[in-house]
Amino acid sequence: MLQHVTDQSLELDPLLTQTESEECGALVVFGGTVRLYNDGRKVTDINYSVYAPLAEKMLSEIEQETLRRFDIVRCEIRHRVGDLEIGDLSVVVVVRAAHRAAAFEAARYAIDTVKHQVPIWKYEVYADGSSAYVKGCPLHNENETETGQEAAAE
Amino acid sequence: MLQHVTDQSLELDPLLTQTESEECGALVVFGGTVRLYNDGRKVTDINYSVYAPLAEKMLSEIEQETLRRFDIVRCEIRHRVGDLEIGDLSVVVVVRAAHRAAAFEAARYAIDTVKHQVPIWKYEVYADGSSAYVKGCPLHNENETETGQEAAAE
Amino acid sequence: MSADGASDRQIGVECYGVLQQVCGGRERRVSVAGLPATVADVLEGLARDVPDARRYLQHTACAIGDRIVQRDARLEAGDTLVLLPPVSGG
Amino acid sequence: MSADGASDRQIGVECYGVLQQVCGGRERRVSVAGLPATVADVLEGLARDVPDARRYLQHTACAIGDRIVQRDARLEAGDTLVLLPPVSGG
Repeated sequence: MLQHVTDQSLELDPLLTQTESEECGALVVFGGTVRLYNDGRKVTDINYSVYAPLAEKMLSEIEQETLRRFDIVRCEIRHRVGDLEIGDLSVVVVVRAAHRAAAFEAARYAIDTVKHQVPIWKYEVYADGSSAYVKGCPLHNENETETGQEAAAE
Repeated sequence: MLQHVTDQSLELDPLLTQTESEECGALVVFGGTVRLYNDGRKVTDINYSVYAPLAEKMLSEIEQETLRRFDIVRCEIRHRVGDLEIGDLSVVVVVRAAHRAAAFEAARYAIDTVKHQVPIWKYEVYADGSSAYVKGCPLHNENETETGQEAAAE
Repeated sequence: MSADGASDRQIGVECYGVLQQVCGGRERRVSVAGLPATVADVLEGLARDVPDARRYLQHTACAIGDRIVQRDARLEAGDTLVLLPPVSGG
Repeated sequence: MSADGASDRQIGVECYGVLQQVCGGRERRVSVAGLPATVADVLEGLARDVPDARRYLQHTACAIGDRIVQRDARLEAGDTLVLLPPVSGG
């Protein structure tokens, strides 16, 4: 059962309801949305593909790690895949905490980690007819020393 | 006409729709919610009062200042006043930007500034029958040197 | 405004937050020695009328309409001074 | 699995992202000299079959099921090696 990755529209309201907590004074939501322009090029179509078995596991682990690192009460992450349109939400992070500092830091950590560790790939088709997988972050391979480099096919 | 301060429930969806932008890849929402416990005391009733003429002006200025300071596209702030219940949203900040770093920083700046500069007062009634205006931040008085001290009536 | 001299030497005051509680209501009138009066004069008059309010006044900002004003700002008959103790919105 | 020796010395490979594009499809089979084979053996076999893929392999992580594996991990007949080039979710 896929819990964190979906090919349906991401809806905020169910996540807000699901995470309600009377201990919490702070809610921080991050949403990633599809932009019309990327690096100055007009985007006409966008697709996210996923290696689901590992993506599900990583998203669940990132939620747990975020809860462990910060003084927060809830952390939920959802990522959409498949064909998206301009303005659509591609990813949502919802954090609730007693206080706002931890909520902001945790949401920032969670989305940064999603972008670095979850096997999902963004493919864009441009108005000039070209297309490309967007430059990405190599998944960390614990035994290797090189990290942080990027590669892309044009 | 009150635009930023309302005695009605704060709803996120209209603000999200209203701020949609195809330039933006990042959405950050901060919501302040009423907690059941404050400083270890159980809260039964909560009321926010406002000096509306200045609060409206300050909230509008904070939006403008946030747009000026950060590389963001939209900033909307709403504050609820009157009687609230546990879990209710008291304040909402919605920021949209091309990229997430600026969106997070801007939302954090906006809510911090709201808490320091907007003439709104939170009054809590506790389960033990006591009540108090919550400790607050003195509004800056440009000609005075003392700032940052807090005062409260028990 | 009444025509007698006493009310001509009064300034309307609006109290918010803890000052509303301490003063027992949001609106009151404070007598001053003459008009125009400074903000400081009005605050001193309020502290005379409501001694418990004095300790809050140092950290209270004052406004006329939607403008924050300093202690030396002047009030005329008909002006209302708004008292804004430390704020706790959000 | 067929009974002939050639397919017994093949490992299934699943390619994602740019590697799916470069390899012309998500799934393929790569021949290795013998089984068990290491991840490095399979990557070398893929680079031989699809020379354009070679430059992406250094920054490609490998997984078996939901586990990231190192270059010296071993694959048996029936295992599928999943190739995960730099990711761009979010």
